[in-house]
Amino acid sequence: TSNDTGDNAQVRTDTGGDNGNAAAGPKVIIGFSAPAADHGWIAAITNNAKAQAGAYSDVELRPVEAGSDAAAQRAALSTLIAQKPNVIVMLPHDGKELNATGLEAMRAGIPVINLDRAFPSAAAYRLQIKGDNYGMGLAAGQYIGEQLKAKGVSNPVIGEIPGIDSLELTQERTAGFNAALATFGFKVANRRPAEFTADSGQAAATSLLQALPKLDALWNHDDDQGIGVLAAIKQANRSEFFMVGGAGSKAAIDAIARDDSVLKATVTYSPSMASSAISLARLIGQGKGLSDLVELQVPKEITLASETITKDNASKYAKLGF
Amino acid sequence: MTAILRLSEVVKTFPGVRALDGVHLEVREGEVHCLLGQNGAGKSTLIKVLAGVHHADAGEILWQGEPFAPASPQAAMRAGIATIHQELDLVDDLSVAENVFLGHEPSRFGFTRRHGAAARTRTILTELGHPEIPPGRLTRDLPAAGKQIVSMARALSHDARLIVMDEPSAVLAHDEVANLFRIIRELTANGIAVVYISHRLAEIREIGDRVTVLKDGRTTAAGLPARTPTRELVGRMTGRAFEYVFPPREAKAGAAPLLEVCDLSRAGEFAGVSLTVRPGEIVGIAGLVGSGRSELLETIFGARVADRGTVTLDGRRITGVGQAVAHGMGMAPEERKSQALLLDEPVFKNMTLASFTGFARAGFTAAGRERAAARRTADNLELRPRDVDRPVRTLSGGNQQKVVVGRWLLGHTRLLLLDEPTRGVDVGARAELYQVVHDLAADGVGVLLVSSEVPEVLGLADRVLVMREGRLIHEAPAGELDEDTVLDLVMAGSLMEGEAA
Amino acid sequence: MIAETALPKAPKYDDNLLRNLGLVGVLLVLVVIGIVTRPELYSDPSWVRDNILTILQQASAIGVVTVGMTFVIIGGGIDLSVGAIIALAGVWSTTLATQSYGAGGMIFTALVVGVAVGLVNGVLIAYGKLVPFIATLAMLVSARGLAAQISGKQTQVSANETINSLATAKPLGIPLLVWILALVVGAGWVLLNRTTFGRRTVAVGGNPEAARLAGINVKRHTVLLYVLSGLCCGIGAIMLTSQATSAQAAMANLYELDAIAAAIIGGTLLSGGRGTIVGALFGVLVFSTITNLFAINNLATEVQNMVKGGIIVAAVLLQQFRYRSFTNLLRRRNVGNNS
Amino acid sequence: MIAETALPKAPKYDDNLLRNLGLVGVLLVLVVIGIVTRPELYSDPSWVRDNILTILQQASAIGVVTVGMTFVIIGGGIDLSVGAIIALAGVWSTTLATQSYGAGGMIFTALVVGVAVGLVNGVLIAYGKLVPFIATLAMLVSARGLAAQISGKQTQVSANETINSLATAKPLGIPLLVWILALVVGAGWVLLNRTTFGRRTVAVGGNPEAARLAGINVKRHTVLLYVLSGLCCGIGAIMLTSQATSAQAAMANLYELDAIAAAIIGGTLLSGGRGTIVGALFGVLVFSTITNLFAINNLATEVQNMVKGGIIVAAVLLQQFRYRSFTNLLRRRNVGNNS
Ligand SMILES: Nc1ncnc2c1ncn2[C@@H]1O[C@H](COP(=O)(O)OP(=O)(O)OP(=O)(O)O)[C@@H](O)[C@H]1O
Ligand SMILES: Nc1ncnc2c1ncn2[C@@H]1O[C@H](COP(=O)(O)OP(=O)(O)OP(=O)(O)O)[C@@H](O)[C@H]1O
Ligand SMILES: [Mg+2]
Ligand SMILES: [Mg+2]
Repeated sequence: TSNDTGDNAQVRTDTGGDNGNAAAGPKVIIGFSAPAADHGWIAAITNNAKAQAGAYSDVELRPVEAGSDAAAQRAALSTLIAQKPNVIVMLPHDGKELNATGLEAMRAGIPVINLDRAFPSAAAYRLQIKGDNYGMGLAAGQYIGEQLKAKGVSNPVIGEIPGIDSLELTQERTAGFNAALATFGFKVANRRPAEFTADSGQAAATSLLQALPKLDALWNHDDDQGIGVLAAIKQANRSEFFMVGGAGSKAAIDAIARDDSVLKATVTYSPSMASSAISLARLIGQGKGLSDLVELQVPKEITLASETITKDNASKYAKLGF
Repeated sequence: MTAILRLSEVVKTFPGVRALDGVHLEVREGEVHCLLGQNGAGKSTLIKVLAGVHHADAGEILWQGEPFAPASPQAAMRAGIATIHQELDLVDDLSVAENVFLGHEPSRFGFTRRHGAAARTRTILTELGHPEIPPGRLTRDLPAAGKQIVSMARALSHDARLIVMDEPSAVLAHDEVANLFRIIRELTANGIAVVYISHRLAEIREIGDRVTVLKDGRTTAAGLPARTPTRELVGRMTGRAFEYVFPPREAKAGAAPLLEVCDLSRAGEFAGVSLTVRPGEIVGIAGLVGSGRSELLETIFGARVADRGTVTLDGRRITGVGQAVAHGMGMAPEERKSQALLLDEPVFKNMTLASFTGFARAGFTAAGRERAAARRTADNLELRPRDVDRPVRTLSGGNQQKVVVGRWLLGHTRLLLLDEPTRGVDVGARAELYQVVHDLAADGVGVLLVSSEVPEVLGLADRVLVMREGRLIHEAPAGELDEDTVLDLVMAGSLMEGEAA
Repeated sequence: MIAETALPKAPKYDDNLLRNLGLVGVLLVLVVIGIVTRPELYSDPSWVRDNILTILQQASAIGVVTVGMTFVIIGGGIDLSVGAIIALAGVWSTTLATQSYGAGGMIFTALVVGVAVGLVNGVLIAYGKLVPFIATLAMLVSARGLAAQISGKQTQVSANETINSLATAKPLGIPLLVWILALVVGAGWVLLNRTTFGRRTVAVGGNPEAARLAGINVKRHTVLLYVLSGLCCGIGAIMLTSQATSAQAAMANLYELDAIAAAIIGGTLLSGGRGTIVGALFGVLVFSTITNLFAINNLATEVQNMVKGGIIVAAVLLQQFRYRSFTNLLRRRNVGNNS
Repeated sequence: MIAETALPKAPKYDDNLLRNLGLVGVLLVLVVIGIVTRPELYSDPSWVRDNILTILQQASAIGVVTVGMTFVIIGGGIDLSVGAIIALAGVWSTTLATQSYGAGGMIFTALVVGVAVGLVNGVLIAYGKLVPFIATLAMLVSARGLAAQISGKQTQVSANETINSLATAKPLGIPLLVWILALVVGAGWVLLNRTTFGRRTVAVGGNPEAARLAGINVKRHTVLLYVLSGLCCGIGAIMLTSQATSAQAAMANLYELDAIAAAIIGGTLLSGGRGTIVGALFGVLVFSTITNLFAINNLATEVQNMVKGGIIVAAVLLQQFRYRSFTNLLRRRNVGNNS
């Protein structure tokens, strides 16, 4: 999230040590599809996948653009399946809407790696690697609850600015957030959804601040729209509360480290999962397993933990920010 | 003969206007009953009440002896009243046959029976003397006169006991009118009553049986015989006494030509037209409907691009409308609603449409001065009502025409092109318009006039050009021509030397 | 006598036909670009056949919606709520409760929801005298809200195999959805050109006053037009649901813009009174062929978008150009030279 | 020449005024709902003052865009590309290269981009004879694509303090952005009602043929209208960028719908020839007040949307009702009773 694009991709290539998986193997053609990026996180997903593939000499990445909705992605994937790549990595617009396409690819003998948005049918994918939306909400709620409790606030006013509200991932995040707050006996006083863009974040935050003349804590689901949220907070001249972000963008991590704004923490939902997906796709294509595991093949499901970045550990996460 | 329709004390009000204010009318079976009245007298409003378009606020209507208050146009049609409205009421993107049977299409289970409709349309058109109009053609392709025939065919397609015709002859040429009268006679011979509206008294004397005169929404004379002297009819309408009143004129042209048109041509419309107009001269163009006169005027005005030839005004080439207007040319186009007026805008803004820049200072309009100037012009033209803030839409047709002509009295117009300036304009207003044109000429303005009414061309113009099939075939001072000669030329080109056309 | 000169020559050519020819030309150009850029794909006849069917299948749901939209626009209106109606109908027909009634119940629900929403639109516009733009925009917002409410903002998976198999069935080797599109387009064509309903639609849109004077019940007809559009959306909802084997409140996003654009590109006048069903179909096909072209060339989305705008403009210009130059040619020929 | 007294009185009531009164009524109703539902907030005068300023500030960028849109619509066109122009202008003016020229350079860039895109729109429509809907839809797609390309799909943060402070500055206690809105609305009102440009706009939209035959250069004027709209978008881009302290390709999403809806609710005829700037402003304020009302009552999105559609319909009906009943009243009084 900033004006420097591309250079900050999250790539991992362990070539050293006794990791046999690093040695070049048979050539693997990986088809890749992610929704059109109009948002930093998705852009980082695509950048990471490309960078990770570039780090392997035995991987050829065939990215297909997925356009702006599920129908367009279905169409793009049909043409990709027809080209018979060894593995397909896809971040679906919506797991349920792309389920049929996953099945189609699997039936055609192409292992499918689902990034982030699960298919309902287990036969539709070989590997599921995703972030933990519910866990993200839990982490944010946990942090806010602990901070408020430490401050001794008994009846706190808590605001929430989710992203696009009709998305299931938003619902999961909100559910986790509410569940965590409930353990402290807290609840959300006002919730104004934005659209993952800075201008919509500004508008939503302005409304929310107007509705809550006094606020104790705020969770903004997405650091990209958070740019606008922070702007709105500054414009309203408010500072009596603290804010938690989401996803873990570079700008957010820097701001947390500087500790000069209301933003005190962010809960990760890292696009590094795309890099991992490409690595695992390569292994699946070559029939190898994860070398630290006893199993001969890559497991079927991997869920990344959502971590909480605060001033204390920000330096550690600085290079994972997107 | 029994009265088939009887109206008494009918009142209809629009916001701010009492369009009908106690109208009496009695129409008998098989008669041609003419409605006369100045522009805005309420004729169209009256027939719209009969046609179920408007509902009377008060009064009594008896139709075939029964009280009658049609709730919708459909109800009126079912009761046996068919109407040809003043504003052409056709759908351009439907074919002729579809327009004729719109709303009562021959159909089976909702599927149109196109061949049946086409055959019946052809029959009706043949009865109307127009077998050449193809039922399958899009209506938008027809000239105005053709559309009028289609409207008429539509009225005949109902089994009507009464047919109301609101200024059907306004867009018809001479021979067309004769044909229309033949049809009306056939209708009345079958016992069908006709209500006929026209501003041309000669027509009313020729076809009418009885006349009802409206003035300001009231009946001022009911059931007069059609042969009532002109003086009395006009008097009942307006207080004046004559139909065509051409002010006396002494020809005084002679200066260098103001407008010079040289060998102007547009493919498919007209060819090789050369003419001149001098300052203070009124030049009339006579010709049949479709002879290309409107296109010629529009091309001279720069609104159409000529294929060949030149137009010069005072020695300056004219190539576009903007330039034409800037150099003092003005045009009152043929179709005032679609070509000239902003119907929702007030009168004064319509009048200053071509000159508001002149009133403006540094790009800022001067509504006050515009309004004052428009008021003066409205007075000159005797606009009714004389309210320049009223939307043009609410004016009657004749008064709308005055607004269009008035537009060019405001600027510094030196050459005025008039296309059918008196279409749908009442006797009184017509005389006023003639006077205005004369005054303009007297001030040195050149006028080029197109009219389908030969007496008008002869009475108004100094010099007459006859146009036929896109070519000028004759030119003579108005004094040397009479109506019959012009009609012969127009129809057959009989005085032409070579008979080239 | 309306002299022969006053009647323009009987058209040997037809406006609509020419326009559609123009669009066919545009389609051909797009295909040629495809062949030139990806010859290896186009050299495989079975791929080409599949590709054509894919394009048609992708066009099917939006095509059905565009037929309804074309009627509404010809009738002088506009329907911004089509995407929202699809979402509402889709979501409503995939609730667990509805799914328990089986495929018949789901289809019935989708159609009834479509018709009901169309009815509300029509009544608001015809009798409430709301501007169509505002009434259907309000409906867009409300129907999507209701769909979100019903679905709890979840994607609702269709567990009904019959529904899901609609998208995979291929009677006679051609996808069922393409058959449905063909059926709806055919029915739309007949309805517009061969029935009193169609003629009245043109009249209501082209000259409402004339339609009223001719005794047509303009208000009732207007209502029917929006109901028809709603019905098409109901059909479209089933088609999309079967393709995605699921429905959600955000589905068919911005279908309204696509449908309107396709209708207009196909020669429908936005102000009403004129339009063709076949043209609208070509409009839809142009869009779906462009998408396909981008996919096989794997253009980046942002490049896609930049190019897409240009292609749309070029397509319309090409179509106009063909049309104008063709009629000019005819005109010259008819007129001969004047001296 | 006739004495002034002999002239009929000018109309006693005015369409536009009545409509605007209706909208003021709608606004009042919304405020009353706010007071009733959240009395504790409305009991604090300083909160009320802040709230009004917030509503105005949130309306400022879309308000400016709506002024341009109103001109375009009155002039017989439509501009679907306003949101995309904002995005392109915003992104272009926040590239690192542009930012290096400082606030002046950024503002200049945004305005030039807006004007240039408007110019392209206008030329395509006036001289290319494209339907405005299609031309500006194509521009929407292309401009967003170009914006994505330029920004590399990243959110571009504005590091320029001057730009960012536009959104925080409050000369005389009123936010600068609100001043800008007031200025643009005022200028728009003068332009429409007091200048030859405004007159031409009404003429060109009301009856283009009549305008042409009165010597108005319809094509050039059409181009100018889209340029004006583009200029407003450029201003809007700066306003939005300063508010969000950043710009990205997806910003100002669906502004076109909001702006068109606000203009129409404000009494602008979608078919052109009639409209008011003040009405359009009220339209924008209605939308922004609704959003505010939802926020202070913490309505869930889906309920919000369902209610919003209803409010829009109710607002327009209320406005019409007021209007009709008022004119009926006048009419009755003039006429007396009917039997
Ligand atoms: N819809 C309307 N709203 C307001 N005023 C109207 C309306 N229709 C007609 N009027 C007014 O009613 C009066 C009668 O108009 P009408 O059209 O009946 O006159 P007319 O006798 O047919 O005139 P013309 O000979 O010019 O056709 C006029 O003052 C006109 O301005
Ligand atoms: N837009 C058009 N498209 C096709 N043909 C047209 C068009 N306008 C006019 N024409 C044709 O051009 C010829 C001359 O037209 P027009 O009716 O204007 O002549 P006119 O002498 O002015 O007759 P009128 O007395 O009706 O004004 C006719 O054949 C007419 O049908
Ligand atoms: Mg009349
Ligand atoms: Mg003519």
